[in-house]
Amino acid sequence: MTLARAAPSTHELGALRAEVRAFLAEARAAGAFIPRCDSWISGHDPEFSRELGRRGWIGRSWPARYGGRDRDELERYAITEELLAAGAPVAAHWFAQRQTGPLLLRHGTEAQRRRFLPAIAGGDCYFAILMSEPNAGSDLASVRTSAEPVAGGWRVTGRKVWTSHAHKSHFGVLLCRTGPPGERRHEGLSQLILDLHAPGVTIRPIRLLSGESHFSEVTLDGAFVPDDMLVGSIGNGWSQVLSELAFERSGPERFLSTMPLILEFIDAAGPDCAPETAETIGLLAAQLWTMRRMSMEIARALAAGDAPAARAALVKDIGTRFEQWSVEAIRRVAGREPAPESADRISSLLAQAIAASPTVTLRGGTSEILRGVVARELASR
Amino acid sequence: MTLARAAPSTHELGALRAEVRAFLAEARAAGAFIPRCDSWISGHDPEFSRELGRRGWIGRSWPARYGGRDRDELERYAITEELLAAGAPVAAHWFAQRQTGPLLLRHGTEAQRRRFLPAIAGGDCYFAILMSEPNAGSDLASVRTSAEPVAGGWRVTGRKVWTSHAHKSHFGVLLCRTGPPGERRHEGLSQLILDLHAPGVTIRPIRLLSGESHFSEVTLDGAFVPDDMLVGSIGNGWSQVLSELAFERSGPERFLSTMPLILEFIDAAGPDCAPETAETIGLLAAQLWTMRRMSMEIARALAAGDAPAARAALVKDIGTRFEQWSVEAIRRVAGREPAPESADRISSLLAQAIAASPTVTLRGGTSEILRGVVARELASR
Amino acid sequence: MGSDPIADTALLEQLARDVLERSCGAEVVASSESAWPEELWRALDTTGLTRVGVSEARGGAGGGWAEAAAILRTAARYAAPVPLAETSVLAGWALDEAAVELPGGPLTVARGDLRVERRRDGWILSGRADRVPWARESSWIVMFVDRRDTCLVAAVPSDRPRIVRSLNLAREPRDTVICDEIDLRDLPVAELESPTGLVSRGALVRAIQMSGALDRVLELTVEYASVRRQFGRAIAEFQAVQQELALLAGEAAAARAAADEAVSAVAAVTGTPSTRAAHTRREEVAAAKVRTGIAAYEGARIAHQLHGAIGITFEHQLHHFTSRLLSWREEYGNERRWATELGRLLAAMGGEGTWRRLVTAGDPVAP
Amino acid sequence: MGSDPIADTALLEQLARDVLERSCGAEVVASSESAWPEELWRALDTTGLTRVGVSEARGGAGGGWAEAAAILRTAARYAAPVPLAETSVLAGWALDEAAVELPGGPLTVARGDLRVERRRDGWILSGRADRVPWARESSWIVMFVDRRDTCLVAAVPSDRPRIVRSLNLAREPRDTVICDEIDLRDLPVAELESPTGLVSRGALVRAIQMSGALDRVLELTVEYASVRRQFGRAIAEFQAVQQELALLAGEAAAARAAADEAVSAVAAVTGTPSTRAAHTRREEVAAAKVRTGIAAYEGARIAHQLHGAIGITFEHQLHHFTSRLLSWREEYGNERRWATELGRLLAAMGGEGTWRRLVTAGDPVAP
Repeated sequence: MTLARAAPSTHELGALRAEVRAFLAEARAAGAFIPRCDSWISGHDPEFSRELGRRGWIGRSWPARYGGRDRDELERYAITEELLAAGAPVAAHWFAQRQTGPLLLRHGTEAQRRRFLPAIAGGDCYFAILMSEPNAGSDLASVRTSAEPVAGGWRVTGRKVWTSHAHKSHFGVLLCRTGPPGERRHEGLSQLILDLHAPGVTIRPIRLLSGESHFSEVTLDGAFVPDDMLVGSIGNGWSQVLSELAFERSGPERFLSTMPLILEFIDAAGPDCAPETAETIGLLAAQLWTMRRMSMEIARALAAGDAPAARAALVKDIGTRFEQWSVEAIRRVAGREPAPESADRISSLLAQAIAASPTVTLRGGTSEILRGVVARELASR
Repeated sequence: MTLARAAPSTHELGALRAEVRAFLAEARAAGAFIPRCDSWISGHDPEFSRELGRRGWIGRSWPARYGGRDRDELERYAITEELLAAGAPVAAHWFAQRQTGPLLLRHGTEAQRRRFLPAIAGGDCYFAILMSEPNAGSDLASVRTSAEPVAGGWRVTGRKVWTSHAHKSHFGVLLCRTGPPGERRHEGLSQLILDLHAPGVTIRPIRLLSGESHFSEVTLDGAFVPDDMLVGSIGNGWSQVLSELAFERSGPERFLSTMPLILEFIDAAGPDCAPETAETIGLLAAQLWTMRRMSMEIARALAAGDAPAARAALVKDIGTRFEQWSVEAIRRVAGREPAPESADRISSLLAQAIAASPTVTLRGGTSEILRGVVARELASR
Repeated sequence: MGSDPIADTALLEQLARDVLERSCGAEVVASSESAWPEELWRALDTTGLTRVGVSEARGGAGGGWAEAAAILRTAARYAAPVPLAETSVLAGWALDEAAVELPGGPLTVARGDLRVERRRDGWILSGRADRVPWARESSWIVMFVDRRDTCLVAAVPSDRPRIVRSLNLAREPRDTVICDEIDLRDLPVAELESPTGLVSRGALVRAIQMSGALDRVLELTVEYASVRRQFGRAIAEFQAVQQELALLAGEAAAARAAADEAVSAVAAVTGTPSTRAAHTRREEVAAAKVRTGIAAYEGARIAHQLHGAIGITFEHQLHHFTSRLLSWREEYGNERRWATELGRLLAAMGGEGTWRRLVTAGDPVAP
Repeated sequence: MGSDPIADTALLEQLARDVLERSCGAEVVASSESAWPEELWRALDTTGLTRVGVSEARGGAGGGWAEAAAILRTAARYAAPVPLAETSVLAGWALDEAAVELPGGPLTVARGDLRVERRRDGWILSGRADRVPWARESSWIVMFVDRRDTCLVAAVPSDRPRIVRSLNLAREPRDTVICDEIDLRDLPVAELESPTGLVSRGALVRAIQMSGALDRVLELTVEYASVRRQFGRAIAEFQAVQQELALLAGEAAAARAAADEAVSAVAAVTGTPSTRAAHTRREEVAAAKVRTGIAAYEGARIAHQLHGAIGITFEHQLHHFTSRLLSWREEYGNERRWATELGRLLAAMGGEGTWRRLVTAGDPVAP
């Protein structure tokens, strides 16, 4: 991830975006997907992911020897943005591309990279992130899931919750305890790659208020993990996770989740819209423009090998509050009731977005936790 | 304050309000005052206060033997509302009527009542509230100002800040330490009535960003307070202050401070105003209606002898946030720049209100402190 | 400070609470999308709670807005998935006004793109109404047909129109009712004075319900925060959580005050829920819908933030209340619609007039 | 991710910082209402900082928007009470465009109800302009007279019009300039292409200044919170305070990003601050003014809340920055005005067009 590559020209990027847009327009016309808010969590479609993989649009910035295309980070960012804005179903490969890929590139063994990265980039291999535990919430350091050393590997026991799509994924990156917590509670944690189909792994989807089930609870009852599935070094899990969180928190999905609604709203508004509608569009755009710049600055830092944890937390806090605000702002002037399953696009997108709204400031660290991260960084300046 | 009186009829109240309004219209026409926001803090005019006193509009609910008029609390509330909405200069007698009067009625000696209450009700005698200390902020229990017992009374030493109009008042109610703090830090506090013109009292007005100086710093350097100026009992100061805070926090001045601006704005809007302006007026009114009811419910409880501290804190938190919001809401649609000293009424009222806006959530306990009071009460239910 | 009809309704509220505690558990609410809660309805109906606010002469249980409000607020605290308000103070009121005896079973009201035409010896009803509450479960639907200055109401058995199912955010039925030349000759039809009475009443009803749901959301959240532990202590001990809890309490209290104010005002006009009451006190009703609507969103947002992920699982009951809050704020006019109307009414009065109107809120007025 | 002209301005920023650190202490700012800070002005002027963004051919110091932005932002961090932006990228730019050599001394710009009439051999200027920055202290005032599709600019010595003093919230001079048949015959007059160029440029200037002032407000507040103790510990250790500090940091960062984005966009059009640059990238300028305006209020509110009463005393410097923030957000169009304009531009592009425009923000475009 630290390779310096020539940045693509504006022209090249424009061409790539046009290519992605053309593909999306065609797929949408063919009924391959219906645009929806929050599609990076709620739109799980392996076939669609494989198609993206075939086109080289997953893990595009990774080295070619691991299935990537050796392209600049800005290209990956552009593709991601286009997919989110179109509300395309990208959840299947999302977490593997966003977190597991960079993790393995930074900390994985050569064997792990060769085994997993090409499959991820192909849109064929999906990872769940096994971090949160019941009754622990945002307190990641209180992990209790344990890994007991046994011949040739570990036996893992414990329970993980709020894992996205574990029931539809192949592997999980498991944060677990391989040693006693030290004074700062962060010691003794490690990351293991767990085969989700191994004996001793039970996955129960959690039904949400929306009726969907994209989260699962994963129970580990002595499941076996071979030695070579340790990621990074023993006891280094906490610092590995912290840099992973910077990837998790600063991406465009933290402010583009409601973009399908926003674009539909702008389309419906038209050039002669009421002053109020115009003002709302302007307020939406002004914030989007700003967050995009903030997010891209972090993407640049990440590509250079930094882990700007506080700035990433700040972007996620601002971005997710924006997402909540965007739904309210549109709802205020849209002049129609949100209605699930309605034929009116704005009514149904509004209903989706309102139902998802409470979750956006919870996933990936609650607002309170994020602000704590920011405040500590301010104090240490 | 616990006397049960027949509530005035709607008709009687209406007549009283009409009388107050007629007086205010006349005074305004005669140039006796220019309506301004926050007039209960910033409008100090002894002549005006004495005129109100002559009319029986100060301490109206107090017993007649102490200079009151024996009227229902609702009458006092109505007069207060009319004065605030008109932006009349009521600061001179404000704190004495709001806090000192009820304090003496609850805890004062008969001699104190006979001496001070008629003078307060006459609009002739003004009190400053000496609670906050430098570097203590909202932490009232950390009071360090001490009262040493001497022959016939106390010598008081210490420093008080943020006292409204101490430099223009006659007396102060001083919260000070007469004994060691106990385990809960609230013990050993007492309230004394201090003659602000006594030797050893130095008053320095504090210049504010607005250029005004309605707060002072009061330095006490062994000033003498005679025995008979103790209010209530020794060491009971904390609980006396707590019930005082309920009076301080729940009154209509916690949501009517910007009313002169709001009414001017509505007047300027007119019946054919833009939808946006109408919506703003509606949002302002909906909140005013609601807060009025909440505040009046507390006034009723106070009149019945209760001290609903948490509910009062809640009203102040909502009310002062409303005041801040009201300025922003009007500013957004008013279509003109706030300008101090402008001939345009809305521009100058906006400038006043914007300059005062940061202070409204500080005075009388910061929002954070108030929410702590509310949360503790919720937990104990 | 004046006697308040709201204070006299404690017994009625207690009755409602007893019935709901027995018949409206979390499982009844959770399964209501797939199964009509017949037992709950019957329990409410046999105690007369479904007909409070309708005169006894028409088969109602009597009582006015204060009594109806106490029941509706309580039902909202249980997220009771039945058309209680629709049957009593909406459809029941209209039939009462039209001097029609209340039919049995759940009732609802429909208004929208409906029209009548005179054909020889009677009216023929056509058109459609969207987002009709519980149309699919109602025995009769009271149709509101807007005319120039009045409103025609017609009670129609629910098997006459075509009903297309739809939902609100809380997955409560909000169906489309399609009338294809329904012959009104043998059905009760009457003309009401105000074409907009239903909207005011509906807005007041939803405001009352929101204030009830918010009380429950506050209770659930305070309880959760005192039980849930994180970083080694109850989250209610964290200052950041306390700040949010206080804000939530503020929203709940404001919603309650706003709804109470409107109910007092409307109840003061006349003892029974007449058209004129909600209409005469349109400002207070508007203020209530606006303020409770604001509280609905803020309250739901804070409650979910404090509950964390558990609050969005289907198993947890929080969402039953928050999704209703977010639906009800939209129904019978959202905050913007009512704030704009209220603002227009006040702007026409000028600054001084507005102030007079504000401070006479809740004062009794002649009907 | 592309080279950014902003990165190349560090040296210029350092120079400005050195000058301001020496000549713009808190006492200079505090006394500026009563005394023009001549020494500060001279220090800025002799280093050429007052003329960055104006071509060297006209007596300017050269440089484009990126360089001017670095200086303006830094000056805002010191609340420098002088018309730096007005002299350089507003008046200076207009004179540059009009091919007029810059006169000495502070300059300003005036636009409002101004009109010209042709009288025999030249123009006569009449009318008034409100809220002209520092008119009373300027040597020359550049008058902008709107015509149908163009804009007439005329440089007028400041002793010709009548000047009525007025202030903004920060008590910076915002005077009324009254022109009573000023004869323009011997004065520089020229015609500019765009009638609205000044407003865009002014908006961008205020956005840049707001982002600088917010950085300083954040610094002051973080420092205060770490020093100030209450209930026995530094208030920065309270969770409620930390939450607010993080929100403040977020607003400051967002303001910075918004202003940077617009500066990058405008700077990418051409190396010098031309009319067309701010005009071609009107969307980014609008977005910057909107977002910094929002941040200005939120930032000021939080900073005062955390500073408590001390922050509103005249002796404390916080208010110098917050009152400027609250003034600057109003000047050259508030958030509502710019959001509405931006929204109209985007609504005309439709959803897809808006998306394209958003993602090509900052991309270089031909002038």
